[in-house]
Amino acid sequence: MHLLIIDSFYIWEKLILVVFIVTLCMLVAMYATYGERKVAAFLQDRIGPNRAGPFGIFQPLADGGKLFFKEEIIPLASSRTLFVIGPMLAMTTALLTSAVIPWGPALHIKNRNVPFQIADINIGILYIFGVVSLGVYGIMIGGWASNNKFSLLAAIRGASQMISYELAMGLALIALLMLTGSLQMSDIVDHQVHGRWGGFLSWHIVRQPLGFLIFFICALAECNRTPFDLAEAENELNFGYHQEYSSMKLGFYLFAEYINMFISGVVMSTLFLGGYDIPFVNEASWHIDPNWLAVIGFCVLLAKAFFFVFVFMWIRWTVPRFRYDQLMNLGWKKLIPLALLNMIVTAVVVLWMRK
Amino acid sequence: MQLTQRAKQVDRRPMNGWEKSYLPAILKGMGITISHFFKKKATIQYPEQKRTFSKVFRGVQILNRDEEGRERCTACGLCAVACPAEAITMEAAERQPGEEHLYREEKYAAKYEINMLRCIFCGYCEEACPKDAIYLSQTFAQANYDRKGFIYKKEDLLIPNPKEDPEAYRRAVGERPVK
Amino acid sequence: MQNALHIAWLIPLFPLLGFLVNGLGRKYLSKPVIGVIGSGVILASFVMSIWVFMQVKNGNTHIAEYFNFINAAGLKIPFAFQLDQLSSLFLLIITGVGFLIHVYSVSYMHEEKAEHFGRYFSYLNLFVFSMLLLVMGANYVILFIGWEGVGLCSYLLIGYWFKNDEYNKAANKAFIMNRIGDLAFLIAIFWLIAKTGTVSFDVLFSMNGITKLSQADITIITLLLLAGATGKSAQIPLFTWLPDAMAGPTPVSALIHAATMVTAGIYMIARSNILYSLSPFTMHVVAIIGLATALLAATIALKQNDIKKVLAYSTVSQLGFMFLALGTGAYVAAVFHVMTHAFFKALLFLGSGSVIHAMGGEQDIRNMGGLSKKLRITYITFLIGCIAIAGIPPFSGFFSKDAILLSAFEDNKILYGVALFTALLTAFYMFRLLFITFSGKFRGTEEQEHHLHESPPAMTIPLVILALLSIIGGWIGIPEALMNGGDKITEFLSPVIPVATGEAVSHSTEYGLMALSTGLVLAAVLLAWLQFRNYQRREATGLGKVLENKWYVDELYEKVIVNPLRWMGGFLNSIIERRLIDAIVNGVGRAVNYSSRQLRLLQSGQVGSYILLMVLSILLVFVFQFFLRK
Amino acid sequence: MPVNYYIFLCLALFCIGIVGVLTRRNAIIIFMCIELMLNAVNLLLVAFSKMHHAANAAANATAGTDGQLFVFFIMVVAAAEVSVGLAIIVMMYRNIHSVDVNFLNRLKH
Amino acid sequence: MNVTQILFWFLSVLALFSALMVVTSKNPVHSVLWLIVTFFAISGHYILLNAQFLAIVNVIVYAGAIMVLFLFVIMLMNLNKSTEPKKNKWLTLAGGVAGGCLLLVLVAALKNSEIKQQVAQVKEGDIGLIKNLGNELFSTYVVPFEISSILFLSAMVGAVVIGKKE
Repeated sequence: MHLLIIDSFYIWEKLILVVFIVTLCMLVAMYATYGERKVAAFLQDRIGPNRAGPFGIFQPLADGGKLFFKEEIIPLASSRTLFVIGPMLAMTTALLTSAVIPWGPALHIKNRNVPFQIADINIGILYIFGVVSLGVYGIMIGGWASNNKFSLLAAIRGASQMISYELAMGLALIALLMLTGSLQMSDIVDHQVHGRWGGFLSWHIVRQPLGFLIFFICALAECNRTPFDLAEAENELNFGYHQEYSSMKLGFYLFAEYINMFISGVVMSTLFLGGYDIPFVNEASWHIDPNWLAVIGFCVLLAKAFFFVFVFMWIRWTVPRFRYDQLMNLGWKKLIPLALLNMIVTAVVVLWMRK
Repeated sequence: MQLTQRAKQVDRRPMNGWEKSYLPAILKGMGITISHFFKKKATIQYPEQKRTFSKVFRGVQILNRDEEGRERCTACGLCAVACPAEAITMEAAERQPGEEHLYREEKYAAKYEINMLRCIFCGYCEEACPKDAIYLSQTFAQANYDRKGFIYKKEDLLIPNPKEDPEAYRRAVGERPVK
Repeated sequence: MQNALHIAWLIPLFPLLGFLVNGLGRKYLSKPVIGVIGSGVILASFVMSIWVFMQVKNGNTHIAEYFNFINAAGLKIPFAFQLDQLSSLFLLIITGVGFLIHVYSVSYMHEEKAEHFGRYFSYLNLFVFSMLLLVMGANYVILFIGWEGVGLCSYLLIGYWFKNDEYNKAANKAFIMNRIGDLAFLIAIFWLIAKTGTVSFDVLFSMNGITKLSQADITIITLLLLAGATGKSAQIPLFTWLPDAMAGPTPVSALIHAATMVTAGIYMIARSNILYSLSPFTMHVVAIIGLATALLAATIALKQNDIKKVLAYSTVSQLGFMFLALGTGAYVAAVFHVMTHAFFKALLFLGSGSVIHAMGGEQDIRNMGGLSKKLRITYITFLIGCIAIAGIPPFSGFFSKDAILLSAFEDNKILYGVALFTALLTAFYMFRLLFITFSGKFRGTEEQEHHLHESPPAMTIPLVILALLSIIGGWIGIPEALMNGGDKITEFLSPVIPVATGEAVSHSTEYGLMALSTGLVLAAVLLAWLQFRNYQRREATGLGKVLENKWYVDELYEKVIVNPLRWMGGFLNSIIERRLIDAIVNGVGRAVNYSSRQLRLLQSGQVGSYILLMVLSILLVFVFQFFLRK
Repeated sequence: MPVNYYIFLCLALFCIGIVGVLTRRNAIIIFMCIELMLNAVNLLLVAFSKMHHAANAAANATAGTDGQLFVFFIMVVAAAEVSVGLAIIVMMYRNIHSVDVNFLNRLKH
Repeated sequence: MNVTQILFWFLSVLALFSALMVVTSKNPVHSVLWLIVTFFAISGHYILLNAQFLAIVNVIVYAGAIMVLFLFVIMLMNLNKSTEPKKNKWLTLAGGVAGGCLLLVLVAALKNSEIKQQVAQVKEGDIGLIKNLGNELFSTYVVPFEISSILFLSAMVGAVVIGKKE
């Protein structure tokens, strides 16, 4: 792979892709807020927002508009620059992950094979890890810059939680990497596409159920979602690290959270649910235009991601929040040993199979 | 001894390994929540739809008038005495000649205030009133921006004059039979 | 099949065990037990020595190597014992006489506390051990170990009553004087090692060893060895320690300073006879020193009033005779005299001990007199000793001394004359001692007179045995002139000490010399009897005073050597030491102190400053490395 | 890129780290400056590794790999060092309520 | 100036500037953040050198873990400008001068070294790829790898023990 071989088409292709994906992420995040409210309402036998537009479909726009026009308050005692940088970082890191996701099968435009992926780097998973590990900074900086003890506590809670769960997450993934033998996201997806039952049996969720479970739990923790939302526990810490934030900066934080949710759904789909693979059917035998195939694959991936987003919300309204010591116990004393066990078992099986 | 029919015996057996992972419990909980996802929603689109109140619903107080539109209250203070939340205060005044069309008795309440933040809508005032001057209506105490707004003055409480504005009067009285 | 003599290591082992048991257990063992152990181990060694002697007499000599004592850079010094005629003879003397003296000591020292009693016997045992090591050693180094060991024991025993300051001084004197000789000995050993690479007698005295040494080497080595011997054997100029060494208990004087230790020098030279024979110059020196010592000591002994001092000077004198013998090439005569001297000098010392014991510690003969009636056995044995030492036939001293005189006569007539004169003096002063002590009237206090008693059997029996030996001890060396084949000792020692093949004097001359000496000695004895039969106290004058004060040798040493040394010491102490060395030392200390006080400021305890210094040092190194070093 | 650019860059970073260590009193900052120095070395190692690869790739396809692996090991050691070091700093803060290294002058006594 | 060179200079300047800011920032939190920027710049250099694995590991380990720990500790201790200890002015000056001199000496010493002709291969060569590094790491360097893992484990245990309250 050569990083810096650039021609104009390449630049345009990537630029469009970036714009598309970022927009997509934003859009999804917007509607994820709507979805969250709706799902919450439905799970609680309510209807949810339904006034703005049909079924409240314009609710996110209204919320956005409201956030934009709210007064922007920067506390006097805060660290001004960092106070501003915090939400920016949160947003950026949330969006950065999407760069290595293969959103669908490659497109064919003007006889060129255009991968439906911003950067197909060979250390894709590591990249995701790197970016995820940076996600802490948004929270920490924001919480610290607010100069508020609740914010600070929440930030520290959030940071330690994220660091802790990153370990189990990585260990769970190592088992998966043993199966694929590659860190490249497209390779991982390819690895799952071809298999029986239209690829379903080679999905990693089938082969690595425990790994998936651990990864899923860790993803919840990484996204600061209930039951791991200690960083923004309203009834304990007054809204957590973004307590002092208002207006669109708060919006950024909330957005970042939903983007994270979406992206982690996408990542999980990619890693464990075969990415853009449609289960139980063999897409290659359809003989249709690859571009259409890409679109279908993209939709399938989105569907899987939305499913995960839905599950996240579902869990949020089902499971109560952990206490902090329980959280740490779970992370360090349960998930990491489990992940190690999973890793060892996988290693043994892989070696045995290879023999 | 069971106090109710719905009491349930708590299962205190030690959990087995699978249960200790809490996954079954969580899955069960998620099953419960998702079942609610598909249940009929209880929401009422309030301004458009309204919930029908029961006959004994106790809402915001109103000060009643007689058929001629005169205030019934004579500022005897029994309601204030009866109020467990001590939400009612009043000041009495003597009816001056020429005010007979305003007040039914010689004494009337020059000032009558109910603190809606205190009121518990028990209805004791209504029971205590010898003159049928105070009633609990079927409306809500409306939201307000400051605490002062929740101290309802006589003007806020007094029912519209049936002579001058019979339509408003009827609305205020609602279904409730006026004694 | 190992040589039977290989187990000779048991001989020194017994005294060593005795030393360890007595030394370590002296606080726990009772006096009889200590005495039995102390004497028993020597007896065991003695029995072993007899057996060894028998073996050797049957022609079985052996060099027993046990282990490598020193093994460094090509130099190999085995820990080895040489068991031949010479050493077996000395073994007999040492263990035999030693055993008798031990037995004597048990009684003599019985008033000591058990703890000191044990200490005494452990020292004695250690001494015997060292002496055995000395004579058994198959090379100079082992010999030197024993040499030093006996020196140490001598020091310890002289200073046995360590609470007396005078005694400690005497002990120090003995020790220091011995050191001077030992230094020479040590240099000689180093010289030998440097030149030949070995110190083993068998190699050294073979053609291999001798040929590696030039004539000058041999002369120097032998002179150095002689210097060592003069120290140990109390010859001029290192003889003054021996009379002072009488500070120790009398049995110690008998054992160490008469019978055994002082003969170490004789033994060593006799052992090295091959080297000495190759250096005529040294031989002359030895002879002259010996004769001078003999004469000097004899003259001093004439006027001494301390019973032990007289005997001590007599010892020095007799040692001088032995040296004379060595110097004239009569090694056998020297060894023979060592043996006979051991008998009668031990006898005399023990006798004097008995006298002192009877007198309650009194040593001055002027306060004695007429003891012959009270101390019958002591008197008789002492008389025998005197006769023996005076050289009246057929007592042992006659034969050995005659052999010496003969060899002197063969060598040089002047030597003979002086030696004869000295022998006469010997007879004279010994009988003077005898008569003053035992005849006439008692001159001591009432209390002493009342207290006079014969010593217990444990003391008298050794006396009797030694007296017997003093009589018959000489019969193993009857000159050829008197009895054909009578000179057994020369024959016995011939494998070690080659028989001189020079022209012997005729038998008639020998008879003449014998008669001359015997006659003159008898005359001297008579003179002594006349003069001292009824001794009265009077002050010495003139030459007598000089003699009484030992020719002022001690004072001379004091003036010529000790005082300058002391002055130099004082000078060094006050000027060099104080002003120079102390200044340097203190200066260094003060400089370090000062600089450390300054440097201490650097140790602020603050990491930052440490790192700063580190960086600066790195900087310095880099600058040096990259720019200054071309 | 000529390798001496990298050398000078790394030297500059390293020296900045040293200056930081020397001029700051906050133990954490000092610690961070040490990390900076480590990273300067890491960068230099990678640059050299690539230099060796460029020079020796023909003879040995994996030439220079060890340079990058050393970086890897340095990172491991740095991580270990940080975990222990920060624990120590926290302890120190707990005890003396300061992270000023000048308070840590026990070495003096 | 091609893209690579522009990137090189940009990253170099960024690294140096942020490193300077690390040292000069009064607020420890700012120092940490600038250090993170430095690490990113260095990671950028790694990518430029086609050492992608190291680049991302640098981000994960340094920026993602180590610096979070630093930030964490600083926030825990609530250090800010006012609690930042002031150093002796002269000592500070001496430190700065010493560091500067060191740089000067080193640069002067290496200025004319023959290594100048050597080139660090940029953007090509695949030794920085995880596959090659992995092969080397788990064959030649497997023992150091295991030892370093043990070191790391013991460091973790040590940190926990130190951090534990009695």
